[in-house]
This record gives sequence, structure tokens and C-alpha cells, in this order.
Amino acid sequence: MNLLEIIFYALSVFALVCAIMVLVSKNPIHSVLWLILVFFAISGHYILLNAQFLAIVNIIVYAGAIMVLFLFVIMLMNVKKDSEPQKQLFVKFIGVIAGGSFLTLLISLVKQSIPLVGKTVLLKEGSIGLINPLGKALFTDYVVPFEISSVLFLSAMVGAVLIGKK
Amino acid sequence: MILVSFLFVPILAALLLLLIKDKKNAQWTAIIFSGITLVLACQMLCTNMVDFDKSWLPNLNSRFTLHADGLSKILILLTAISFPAIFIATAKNNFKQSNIFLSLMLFTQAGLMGVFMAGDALLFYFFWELALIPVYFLCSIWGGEKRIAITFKFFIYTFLGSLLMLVGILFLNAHTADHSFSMQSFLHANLTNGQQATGFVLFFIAFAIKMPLFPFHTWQPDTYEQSPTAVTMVMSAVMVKMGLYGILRWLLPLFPVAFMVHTHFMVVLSVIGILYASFIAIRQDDMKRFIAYSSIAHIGLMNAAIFTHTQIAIQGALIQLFSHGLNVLGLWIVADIIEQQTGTRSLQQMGGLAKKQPTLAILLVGFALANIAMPLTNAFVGEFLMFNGLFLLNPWMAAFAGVSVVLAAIYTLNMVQKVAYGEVSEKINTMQAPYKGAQAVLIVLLILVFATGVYPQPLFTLTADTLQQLFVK
Amino acid sequence: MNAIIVSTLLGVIMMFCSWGIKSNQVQKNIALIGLLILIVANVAQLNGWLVINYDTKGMLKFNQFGLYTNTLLFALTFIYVWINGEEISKLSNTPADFYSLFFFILCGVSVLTSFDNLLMLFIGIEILSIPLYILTGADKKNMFSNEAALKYFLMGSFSTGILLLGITFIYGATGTFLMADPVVNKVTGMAQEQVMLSAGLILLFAAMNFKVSAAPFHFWTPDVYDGAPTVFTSFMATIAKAAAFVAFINVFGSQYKALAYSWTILLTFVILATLLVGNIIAVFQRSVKRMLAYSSIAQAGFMLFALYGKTDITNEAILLYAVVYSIATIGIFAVLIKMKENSFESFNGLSKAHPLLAFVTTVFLFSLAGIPLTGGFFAKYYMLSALVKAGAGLWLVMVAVVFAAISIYYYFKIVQAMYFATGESALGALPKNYAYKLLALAILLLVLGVFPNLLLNYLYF
Amino acid sequence: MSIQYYIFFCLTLFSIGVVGVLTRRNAIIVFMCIELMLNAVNLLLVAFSKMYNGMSMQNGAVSMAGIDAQIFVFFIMVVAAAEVSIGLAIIVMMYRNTHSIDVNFLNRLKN
Amino acid sequence: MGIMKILIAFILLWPLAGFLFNGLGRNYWSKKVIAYKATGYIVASFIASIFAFMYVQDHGAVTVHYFDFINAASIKIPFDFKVDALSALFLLVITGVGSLIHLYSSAYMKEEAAPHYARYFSYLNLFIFSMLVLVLGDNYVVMFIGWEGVGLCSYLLIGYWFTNGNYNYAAKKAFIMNRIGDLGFLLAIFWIIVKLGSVNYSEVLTADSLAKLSSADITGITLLLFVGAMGKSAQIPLFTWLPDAMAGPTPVSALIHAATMVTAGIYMITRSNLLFSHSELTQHVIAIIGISTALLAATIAIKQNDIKKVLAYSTVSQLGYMFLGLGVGAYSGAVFHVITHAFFKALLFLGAGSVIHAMHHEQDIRKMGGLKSKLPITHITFLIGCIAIAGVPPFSGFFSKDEILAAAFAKSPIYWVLGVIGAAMTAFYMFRLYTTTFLGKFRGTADQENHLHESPLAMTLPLILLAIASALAGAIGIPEIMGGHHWLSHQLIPIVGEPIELGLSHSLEWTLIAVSVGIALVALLWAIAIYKKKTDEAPNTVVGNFFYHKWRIDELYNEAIVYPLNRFAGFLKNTIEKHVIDGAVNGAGKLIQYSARKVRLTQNGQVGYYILFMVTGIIVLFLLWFNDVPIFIFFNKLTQN
Repeated sequence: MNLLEIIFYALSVFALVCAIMVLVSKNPIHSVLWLILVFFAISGHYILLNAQFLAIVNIIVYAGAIMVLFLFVIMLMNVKKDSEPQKQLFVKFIGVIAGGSFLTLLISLVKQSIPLVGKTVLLKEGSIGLINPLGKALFTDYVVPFEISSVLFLSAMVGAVLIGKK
Repeated sequence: MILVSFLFVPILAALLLLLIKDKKNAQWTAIIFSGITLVLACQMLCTNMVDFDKSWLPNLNSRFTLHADGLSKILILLTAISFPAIFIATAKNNFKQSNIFLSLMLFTQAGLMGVFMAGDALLFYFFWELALIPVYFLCSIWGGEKRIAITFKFFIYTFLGSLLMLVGILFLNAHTADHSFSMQSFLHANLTNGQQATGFVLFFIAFAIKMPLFPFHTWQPDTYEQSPTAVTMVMSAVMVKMGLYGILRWLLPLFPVAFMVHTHFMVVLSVIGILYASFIAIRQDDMKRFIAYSSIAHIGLMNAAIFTHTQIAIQGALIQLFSHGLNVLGLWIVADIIEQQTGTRSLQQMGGLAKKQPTLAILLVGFALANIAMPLTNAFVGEFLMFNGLFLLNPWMAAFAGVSVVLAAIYTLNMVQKVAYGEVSEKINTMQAPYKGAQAVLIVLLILVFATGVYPQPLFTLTADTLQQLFVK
Repeated sequence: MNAIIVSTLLGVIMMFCSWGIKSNQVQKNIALIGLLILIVANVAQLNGWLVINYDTKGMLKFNQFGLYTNTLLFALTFIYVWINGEEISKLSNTPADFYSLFFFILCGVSVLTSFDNLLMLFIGIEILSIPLYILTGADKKNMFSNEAALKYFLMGSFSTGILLLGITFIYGATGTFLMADPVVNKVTGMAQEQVMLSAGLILLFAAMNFKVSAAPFHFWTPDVYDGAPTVFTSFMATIAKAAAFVAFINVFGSQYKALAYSWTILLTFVILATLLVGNIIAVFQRSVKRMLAYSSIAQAGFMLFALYGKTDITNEAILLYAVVYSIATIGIFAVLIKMKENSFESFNGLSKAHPLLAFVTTVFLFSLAGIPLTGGFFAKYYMLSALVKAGAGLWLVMVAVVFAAISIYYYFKIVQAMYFATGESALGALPKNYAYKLLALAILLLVLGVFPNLLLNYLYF
Repeated sequence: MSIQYYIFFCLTLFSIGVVGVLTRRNAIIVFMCIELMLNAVNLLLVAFSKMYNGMSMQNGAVSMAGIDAQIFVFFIMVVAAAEVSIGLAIIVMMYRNTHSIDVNFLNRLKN
Repeated sequence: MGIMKILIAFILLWPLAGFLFNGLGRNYWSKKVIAYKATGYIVASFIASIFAFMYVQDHGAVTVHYFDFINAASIKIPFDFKVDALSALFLLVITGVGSLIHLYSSAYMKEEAAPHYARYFSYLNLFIFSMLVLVLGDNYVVMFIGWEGVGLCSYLLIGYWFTNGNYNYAAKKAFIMNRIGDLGFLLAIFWIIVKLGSVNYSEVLTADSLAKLSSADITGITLLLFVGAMGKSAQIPLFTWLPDAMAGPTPVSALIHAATMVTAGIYMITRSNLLFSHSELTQHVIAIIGISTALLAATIAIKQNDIKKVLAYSTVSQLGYMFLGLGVGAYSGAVFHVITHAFFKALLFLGAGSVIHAMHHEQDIRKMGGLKSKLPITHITFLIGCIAIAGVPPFSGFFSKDEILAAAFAKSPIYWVLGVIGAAMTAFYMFRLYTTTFLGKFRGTADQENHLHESPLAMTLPLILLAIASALAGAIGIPEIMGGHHWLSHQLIPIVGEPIELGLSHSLEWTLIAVSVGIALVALLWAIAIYKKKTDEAPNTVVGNFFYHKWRIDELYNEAIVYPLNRFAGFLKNTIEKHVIDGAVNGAGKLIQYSARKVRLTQNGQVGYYILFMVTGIIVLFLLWFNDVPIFIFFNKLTQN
């Protein structure tokens, strides 16, 4: 087991634990904070995969902008930790069972998949995750979706205005 | 071209009627236009060139094909006779918005005509539904107390049947060489026995519900009871013939193997149905329901006859299609006159019609005789041939079905006794002389009943070509 | 391409209209003119004229079918706005915002009819969905509208997650997002080699089923259709849904073969569940709006037949169905909007209060029920025919027609209320010419009911 | 590093998100769990991208294979951002009307 | 040929014209015109019949063709009529007796209002027409047309007084029982068509066709034909309608239910004798049923007190005799009895009518008595009728009855013994009737006594003519041992062949005659002796009661057939139809409603559940996709076809 693998496992375990903490925290603010930690862990993974651009975007956009937005909203609403009535145990149990079986199913499928056997992920190497090639690709091959996604923002903007104003 | 006019004239009249608000004018319009149809129908009997073909849906390979052979002609004639007769006979009935009523009736006529002429399966299905939908509105708007629920049941029931037929049409279409809907390519579709059975069942259910054949018949008495009588007349005189027509025109030629396989089963089913309906008719107190069950029994016999697949029986069924229409129409008109004047349909409350209104009673007895197939009435000719065919298939079957001859006498005479004989009842005592138009129609019908009963040969000549087609193969 | 560009531009123009132009009527007219321009632009592309001739690098691919679908959907939007303009204005001081959202949605529609890359599918679906979330919640003071918006949003996002997981799996199996480069060819051989791809396709299938509200992913539909302002329900149930269907067909029309045999089983399951849920629950409903929501699920079940197998009439079938269903639905919702309440009773005696409106409503309902002489018949007919030609078992067709017969039950409840029931109809004030506009729609349906070719011939010119 | 481990990890993360959606009643937390799911997908995409990149690198020259997945991730983030803005707007709007963000509070529309 | 075509058309169309004129003009013409017309038409028909009879005497049988009734699908049924010795005889009897009865009716029905009077005569004319079609038809279908036609007329005439519910019931009963028989006839016709392809007598009743039929066929056809005859001619078990048919006006009973219609069965079997002779089984069945009916009816007749009922049971009994004759092969004897019976039974009925007329519609013989002096002509003619039916030589009944009895003895002495017992009972009850009615003291009310009067000429004239015929008609069939040469059986040779040689010695025959006549005379005198002094009160012995209540056969039929069928029909209507068949249809609707209520619960309004269902849905999709899930195999099978 080399260092990279140790880092992979460490980050993974950390991410999973944090993710579970998101679920179990009673206080929404704590959930947000745990989620930010998950994002950091995932960014760590990106760095491990040498996807530097995504790692930074993830931190800036997700952990920075989006999660802050969440925090603001939660604080705006002043939602206390007991304001959320707990679901019944039974419902939780069913939820866990459903999620669990979903997971089991997909994992068993992946295990069956012969083409994946022996395929490895290139760690730390490769240049595709760097800003330069990504930028090039984005503004040559992917310029159409890039432009079209602007429509998405426009509509989100109009929508936010529509809904937000009194 | 004359065939197109059978669609065109009623539809034109129907549209015209939407604009005519005045009741009298509306009635005259309906009578005149349906009279024109009748004249055209008579003219058609004398002409031979009666095909029409035009492109319709090229994507689907469906063409607007109309075709009339003896079978079609005899039913077109029946339709053409029925409508003016109904319009005249029910002219005195009170309907709100009578122009809409008549308009819908004429749409129904167009649909019926179309069904009897269509040479293309998709077109056939179209007309099949066109004949149904106006009836739905007619019954639901102008019907009796429980009309909405009853008519709805009738509509869904028959609609389900016709949808299954649509599946059958699709199925056949997929198996034709040129993926078309024309009768000819359907006839040349090479079907395995299993496929024939599938198609057979799909088509048959639609026809059986329409006829209606036991045990698919429960919509019928209720609907007849609740519908305005003019509509009931259309339904029982003409519409039920759609099912039998379908069997003769589509089922028999398209699925000969499946047809032969099912012969005995269908005959037994029909015979059970005949006896069943006859027994129930004995116990009916409601005049309309009575005629309904009696009609189920008669239709069952025709179905049995067709399924014997003997020339004699099918010939009998062919002319019985016409005869039964006239007879039942006559019975309905009499029933309607009584109901309109007395406000009751319960046989218990009637009696003494022969004393109060002898002419009407005589007419009633006349049609009752036709109903029990007295010799020299038209029904005898048909039933004689049909029973003969049944006997040819299986003597026991004829014997069992023959019991219905006795049962028919029982229930019909029961009815006649309760309505016409005995002391004059309170309700009957209020009766006036029937409206002259209705009476005239009844007399004409009765003359037709006896004329074709004594000399049925023209009807045989008319349907000879169909019979030949069915048995030449 | 023209449509995407023009619709975006028009969306932006409409955005600014809300500042400059205060009159609702003028805003509506601008939107209508914009739609005409959009249609013209799109038809121009159909005839080979492009605003910008740009190589999309395999992102979009424009074909006859997609462009013709665009035209029809734009035309439907035109009809929709033409009829419902006043009603839209009632929901906000600045209806132009809604119009701009419509144009953005139409941009998404154009993407969905012509995408050739799973990325574009994703973006297209999002462009379609996000404005819909907003439209659902447009009636801000209304709790039902809020609830519907939140539900729609949460479930929509969840389905986006599923969609993305599916796309990821497909990528994992094939290494490409391209549709033009059939992913199927990359993975061949044993079923086990296709596990990854199949799993991805199943997830994608589930997500697309969500978008077209097929069971068991239909749960959002009744609540959202019910809660959303009725005008927007009308839009969601017609144009948005039709676009989602076209996207669905674009994905699975060519790709499903990776699932091979089991594809039919999955589809059969979904179709049966959809028909069952839609038709059966609709029978129970007391509210017309909610009934129409379930009926929309049921209709989706019918439209899914187009996926059964790609034959030459599949395209015709889906187009005819989408158009006819949309016209009828726009019509019936347009009538419903003018009712003071949504119950069946509010239709009581409409035939006396307003015979013309009752007649057109009848035509719409007949069309939805698939009764001959209305376009709905041929729509259903084509679907069943596509099913038979794709070699499906006849039993499935029979089940479908049985459900079609059940659907009569709930559609005709309105007909019965209008014509046979006594009582005062809860009809509100009607704008001038409103009934005649609807009559035009009804006549359109009747014409399509006899000559569906008028619509379909253009697929092949 | 075997791709399977990445898949397992990401699926687990995804499923935790799913479980969160299923078990929590706070609309914001549900929404956060959906974000968690998207992040899991993102990581998986990047992993696949690096897998294909690695596969083509083995054949020799510097390859851009797999870059499309990273672009895709970028778009997912973009869309997620747009979605968050709308989602939070809706939640806020709803909170203004009901003073609750409990998803189960919202069950007037049913049957 | 040509002249016969016109003549036969005349015979047929006169009554039909009478029917139409009287029926349509019932509101316009006076009673006189109606009566003249109706009677005149039948007389015209009678005259034409005489010409036809003479023509046949000279030229033999004639067949005329008018047009094809049915000519389709390989069967051809023409409207052909045939006059031969048999039908010519029947023609004369029908039109002859018919004319007299029309004449009689014109007076008897005088009290009726003009429209009803016209109705009565139009029915009567229609009956004559139908009966003529029956006997003239040259094939079984035309016979069947007449066959059903007479049934219809019988129905209409029995129910002539339609306001009376019981009369209607009797009419309906008559029609339905006839219909049961007709069904047998119809099936026989089908059998003939199926086997021989034709229904014309000239093609069916030939040696060639016999060769084509197996013995089972012949037995089947003849038995079914006999079922038809049973219904029409009131044999066990279908005889109960005939006594009830007395509800009609008395002349109707005379014409239809005594002289003509009820003998149609005998005519039909005689016509088809070629077939019947070839089935031993059928012949035995006919003979046994015939003699049983004769005895059964006779026992009942002994205890009846209604004048018409007695005559009705007597008719049934005499018909039984005729069938006995047919069963033992004495076709000409049967026909002979038909003719003589037509005369004397018509006479008796008309006489009874005259009595009833005088008694103001009193029919109970216990309230009569001593009418001898008040109604002299009626009395004499009635007495002649009684003697004739009792078989006292040289009246007509003696000859015809004797011929049957002789043939019966030749077949089996048991038949003869039973026949003689029947003859004795006949003599007994007829003279019981005669004595109670005409002899002794008048037992009615004073009012009735004051109004007693002899009937008008229009009524007595037919009585006198019929009495003469009853007395002398035996002349047409005097057997050879009495020095006659039996004109009738010679007439019938073309139809029934040479008379069968009975193989009885002359002395034996004379002995038989002597015994039977002797027993009849004893019974006759005994009856006079008993009933001269007293009348029959309500019977007090078990057997008497049993006979008085007509063997309780009506009750038996009601209990065993009518009620169960009625209950069965009710069961079908109220249970099967309502709950099973309609229940299934409505149940389908209810099932949908029910499942709607249940399925909608999945839509519970909570996002968490919705997403849970979605996840489950995805899992299900995956499971379906796994090949080894059972549901997969299920769907697999479903989709394969």
C-alpha cells in the first residue's frame, strides 16, 4: 500500500464519516458545516486525481458560495435545532433499507462488470485536469453547451427575481 | 355515387337541422330528407354499379371505399325505411330542442349507412363509432330517469367491444401483404390457425356486445327501457343488425377456419341465450324490457343460424335481418303510442286496448304474430330457413332452439293478453285514437310484413349474391 | 440552431419588456409576434437557411423530425399564449417575465429535440425544468402553489441526481457522451460486459420516466399539476411534456438495444404501471384539475408505446399524439380556467349556459378519450399500430384498449355534467372571442380526426 | 488505484445522499443531501475521466481522452449553482408563507 | 288444368275475401250485410268445392302451381295446391259444414254489436281459408301454413269475448299446446327436407323416397308428425286445451273444435300414410295413445255437467277413436269417422247452442230438463245426433265406428275390447246428457222458463240438414258384408291404397258387431233409466270425484310444468340476470372504483414517500432486468406471443 492509496482511503473514510454526520446532525448549521468538510474531502480527491481546476472550483463554488448561501438561508430563517420534528423511526428504517439496497444492488452490478476488472485510475499524473487544456476544450469543442448554459442562468435569474420579489 | 349520397344526405340534413329551431319545420326537414334517402335506397335496388373508392389516408393505406352487395343493400333498405317511419311515428312526442334530437338521429343514420357500406376496415370502424356516439347523447339527454348511468354503461360496454375490434383490425392490418385495410387484402392475409382464433375473438366480442348475444346482453334491456322510444326503435330495428352484419361481412369471410372451429360452441351459446331470454321475457312486466328480451331471443337465433354455416340458415338470417327490423319497429311504435298516451309501460296496468282502441289492438296483434313467426308473416320465412339450417347442423340443437317457438308464443301472447284483452283498465281508458301518421306507418309496416311473408322471393333474389360469395370459396 | 438562438434572444427581449412596456396586452402581443418569428426562423432552418452556420462539434444534430417537432411545439405555444394571455397577466404585474421564461423553455425544447450528446441532454432538461419550477411557484401567495413548487423542485433535483448517475455509468462503460457515436457499438458481446452500460441506461430510463411522469416515477405529477396555477399546468402538461417525450425517444430510440431483450420488459412494466395508476386513480377524482393530472399520466402511458420499438411510424405516432393531446389539453384547461372552481359540479348545465363552450369541451374530451372523428382517435390508433408493428404482444394492446375504455369513464363525467346534469354552471366571465378561439381548436381537432395526414405529410417533404 | 474502489466509494456517498433525502424532513437538509449526491457523481466522473485518460496514455502519446468528463463535471457544478439559487428562493418563499421548512408539513396536495 | 287453377283460387279466395271485407269494413256495414257476405262467400266456396270434387271424380287428382313461396339456397317450396279424393272430401265437409255453421251463427250471434259481429265472421272466414289451405296444400309447408293458421283462428275465436280473462287464458292455452305440437310437425318437416330435399307430397310420399330413408328416419319423422297431430287433434298429453276451448261461441266449438280443425291431425296422418305404414312402432304408439285418449276422455265426460264440456270430452274421445283407426291401419275408416263425426258432432254442438240460446247462456245441464216439448226441432235433431254417436245402426256413427273396431280386432283383440268399452261409455254419457237435458222436468228459474223458445229458422235449418246427414252419411261406407260396396274406401284407394284384408270370417264380424251394438244399447238404456229421475249432484265416490275433476290433469300440468317453469323464469330474471350476469358487468365497474380508492393512497402527499417509491421503482427496474427474477420469466412469457 503506497502513500497515494493511504491518502485515498483516508480521504474516503473522512468523507463518508462527514457525510453521515450531515445526516445525523440535529442542528442544520452543523449539517452545513459537515457538508463543507465533505466537499473539502472531495476536493482532496480531485487533487489526488490531478484535477486541479475542479478541486479549486469545488472549493470556491461549492464550499464557498453555495454552502454560504445555505448558511445564510438557515440563519435567515433562524431554524433552531429542535424546530425540525423528527421522522418516525420506522420511516427512517425504511429509508435506510431502501438506500442500502440501492447501494447493494449497484455494487453487485459493478462487481459483475467484467470490463472494469483491472482498470485503474491514473493518480497524480495526466494533464487533463489542469486549467490550460480544460479551458481550451471548453472554448473550442464545448462552446455550444457553454453558451447555452447561459440560458440556464438567465432563466434562473429571472426566476429568482420573480419568486424573490414581494 | 349513390352510396355516398346515403352518407351525404343525412349529414346534410343533420347540419341543416342545427339551424332550424322551429319544431314543425325541423320535423318536416327530417322527414323529407330521410324520405329522399328512402327513395334513393329504392333506386339503388334497381342499379348494379354501386361501388365508390377514393383515397383517404395514404400514410395508413386506408381508402374511402364503399361497397354494396345484397347484404348491404337489404340493410340499407331497412335503415332507409326505418328512419322516415320513426320520424313520422314519433312526430307527436314531446322533445325539448327537437331539432337537435332529429339532427343526432340523422347522424346516427349516416353512421349506420356507413357501417353497412364500408369496404375498408378502418372506415368501417369509423362509422361503427359514428353510429354509437349520437345515440349516447340521444339516450342521455332525452331518456328516462336513470338514463345517465344506464346509457353510460351501455356506451362504455359497447365502446370497449369496438376497441377490441380495433385491435383486431390492427392485428389483421399487420398481417396483410400491403398493410392496407381493404376487404380484399384482409381476405388474402395468410393467417395461421392460432392467428385466426385471435382475430376471431377480437372481432367477435365487439359484434356479440352489439347484437347483443347472451351473456353480453345486460346493457340492452336497461338501455331500451331508458332511451326515448325513437332511439330505442333505431337501436333495436337497425343497430343490433350491425353485429350480425359484422359477422357476415367480416368475421365469416376473414376467419373461416376459426369460424368453423367455433361453430358448435357458438350455436350452443346462442341457443342457451335464446332460451334464457325467452324465459326472462315471460316474466317481464315492463313493455320495453319485454320487447328487449324478445329481441335478444330473436337475435340469438339469427346468430345461431349464421354460425351453422349452412346455406339455408344463412339465407334465412339474411332476410330475417330485414324482417326482424320491420317487426320490432312495429312493436315499438305500438308500445310508444301506448306509453305516450297512458304514461305507463307496466303490463299490469294495461288491459282492454281491444275494446278501447280496436285498430291499435289489431295492429299490435299483427306485429305480435310476426313476432312469433306465424306463417305468412315475414318472420316465418326467415325462421323456417334458420331452424332448418340448425337441424341440418344438429337435430337436437334445432329441437332445443325450437322450444323458443313455444316460449315465444307464451310470452308474446301473455303480452297481447295483458295489453289488449281483459277489462279496460284505468290507464288504457284515457287513451285517444292514435295519431294518424303513426297509424299510417304501422299499417304500411304491417302490409310489408305480410307482403314479404307471402312472397319473400324478391328478398331472396336481392341477397343471392352475398350467399354465393359466402359459399363459393 | 436558429430556434435556440432566436428563442434566447427573444427571452432576453421579453425580460426587458417588463421594464419598458407596462401594458399586458402589448406584452402578450410582443410575445405572440416573437413566437411567430421563432416559428419562421425554425421553418427557415427546415428549408436550409441558418442564422449562424456553426459546427456544434457533435453536440447538436438537426434533423427533419426534430425541427418539425420544434415547429409544432412553437405553434402550440403560440396557441397557448394566444388563448391564455389574459390569464397569465393575472398572475403577476410583469407577465413579460413569464413570457421570457417561456422563451427560455422553448430554447430548452429546441435543445431537447436536437441534442446529440448526453451533456446537451442534461443541459436541455435543466433549461426545461428550472423555469418550470418557477412557473409552478408563480402564485406566490398561494400555499398550494408553494407546496407544488417545493415538491417539484426537490423531486426534480433528485431525479437530476439519478440522471447524472446514469450518464456517469454510461460514460464509465463507453468513455463517451456522444450519441452520434453509438455507445452500443463500443460494448459488445456478453450480457455481463454490458452490465455497466445497462445499469446506466436503466438509471437514465428512470430519470426520463420521471420527466414524462410515467409510473412509478409519476408521484410529482398530480400534486404539481394540481398546485400550480392552472395556466401553467396547461403548459407543463403539453409543451414541456411533449418535449420531454421527444428527448426520451431521441435517447432510447437508438440506444435501447444495449438492453436488448430486457428493454421490452422494463418498458412493459412501466407502461402497465402508468396506465394502471393514471387511469385508475383518475376514476376516483373529484377535482377536474387533478383528474386531468392523472389523465396526463395515463396519456403518458400511451405515448410510451412509441418507445417500444422504432418503426417507420413511430415518429408519426409520437408527433401526432403530442400535438393532438396538447391541443385538447390546452383547450380543456382553457375552459377549466374560466370555471370558478375545479369540481366536476362546476360544469353542471354548461350546455345551457354556454352551448358553444360545452360543445368544444366535448370535442376536447372526446379527443382525449380517443373517440373517432377527433384527432385523439388517430393519435391512439398510431400508437397502437406502432406497438403492433414493433412486434409487441397483442395482450399489451388489449390491456391498453381496456384502459382506454376506462378512461372514457372519467372524461365523460364532464360530458355528463355539462349535458345531462341540472344546475347552474360555475362559469366565470369570458373574454371576447374566447369561445371562438377554442372553437378553432376544436375544429382543428376534428379536421385532424378525419385527415391526420395534414399534419404528418410534412414529416417527409 | 483500481477504478472499482472509486466506484464503491462514490456509490456509497451517493447512497448516503439518497438515505438523507429519504430520512430527513428539513427541506434544506434534503436539498443538501441532493447536493451530496451530485458531488458523488462528480467525483465518479472525474475518476472515469482519469481511467480513460490512463488507458489512452498507456498507448503512448499524451492524450486528452477523458477531458469531456471533467468538462461535464464543470457543467454540473454550474447547473447546481443555478439550481441552488432557485431552490433556496423557493424554500424561502415557502418559509415566508408557512413559517416552516418541514417537507411533511406540505401534504395538502394528495390523493 | 287452367280451369282448376281458377277454381282452386276461387275456393281459397272467397273466404279470404270474406275475412278482409268483414275485418276492414267492420265499422261500416250492417249486421245483415255482414252475415250475408260471410255466409255467401262460404257457400260460394262450397259450390266451387262441389265442382272441384266432380272434376276430381272425372279426371283424378290435380295439382296447380301459383308461385314459389321459398326458392333459395337449394330448397324450393312452391305454393302448390292439390285436389285429390282425400282433399276433395275434406273440402266438401269443411265448406259444407262451414256454410251451415255460418248460417247458424248469423242468428246465434245476433246479440253482438255490429263491429264485433263482423269480427266474429271475419275470424270464421279466415278459419275456413286456413283450413282450406291446410287440406289443399301440396306440400308439408303449405299444410303447415294452414296448420298454424287454424291454430291462430282457434285462438282468436276462443278468446272472442276478450274482456273475459278466463276465456283469454283458455285461448292462450289452446294456442300454446298447439304450438308444442307444431314444433314437432316443424321438426318433422326439417327432417324430411334434410333427408329428401323436398317437401312436396309427390316427391316425399313415393317408394323412391322410402328407399332413401332408414327405418329410424321413418320412425322419427312419423313420431314427430304424430306429435303435431297430438297437439292439433287433442290427444294425450296435449288434450287439455280442447275442453277449455269451449269458452268460445258455440258455433265455433261446432266448426273448429268438433268438425274440422281437430281432425287436421287425422288428415295429415292419412295423407302421409305411406310413411306411417312403414313404422310399426309409430303405429302402435298412435293406436295406444288413441285408445287411451278415447277412454280417458270418456270417463271424464261421464261426470261433467256442463253441456259443452260433455260434448268437448266426447270430441276428444271420438278423436281418440280415429287415431285408434289410424294406428291399426284403417285409414279410410278413420276418414269415414271424421266425416260422420263432423256431421253428428256439429249437430250436437249446434243443438247445444240452440239449448243455450234458449236458456239464456245457461250451460249447466242440471238446471235444464224437460226441454223436449219447448224445443221440438232441437230435441229431435239432438236425439238423432246422440243415436248416431252412440253407434246405433243404421245411423252413420255405427258404420264408421264399426269399421274402426273391426280393424282394431284384426290388429289385436285388446284394442277391440277397449274400443267397445269406450263405445259403451260414449252411449252412456251421451244419453245421460240427452236425458238430463231434454227429459224430465224443467229445473231452471221461472224467468228462464218463460223465455224458452225454439230457435229461429237460421238456426234450426242447419240442425235439420245436419241431422239428415248424420242419419244417412253411413251410406257412403256401408261395408261389403252388409251388402254395400264401401264407396268411401274405393274413393280413397289412390291415397291409402287398397283396403287391408282383415282376414276375419263373416260370422266373426257379425258377432263383433252384435256385441258392440248390444253393449252400447245396454249402456244407452241404462243411462236413460238412471237420469230420467235424478241428476248428477256433486260426486261423492273417490273415483267419481276423480273423473269429475278431469283426472286432475290440469292441476298436474300446473304443478309439474307451468309453476316450475314460471319459477325457473323468475329465478333467471331475478337471480341470474340481475346478480350473476349484470352483477359481473357492474362488478367490473365496482372493482375499478374500489381499486381507485386503494391505489390513490400511494399518493399521500409526502415528498419523502414519493422519493421512497421512486427509489423502490428503480430497484424494481433493476430486479426486472436481472434474468433470474421470477417476474421476469412471467413477463417474458407474456411478451413472447
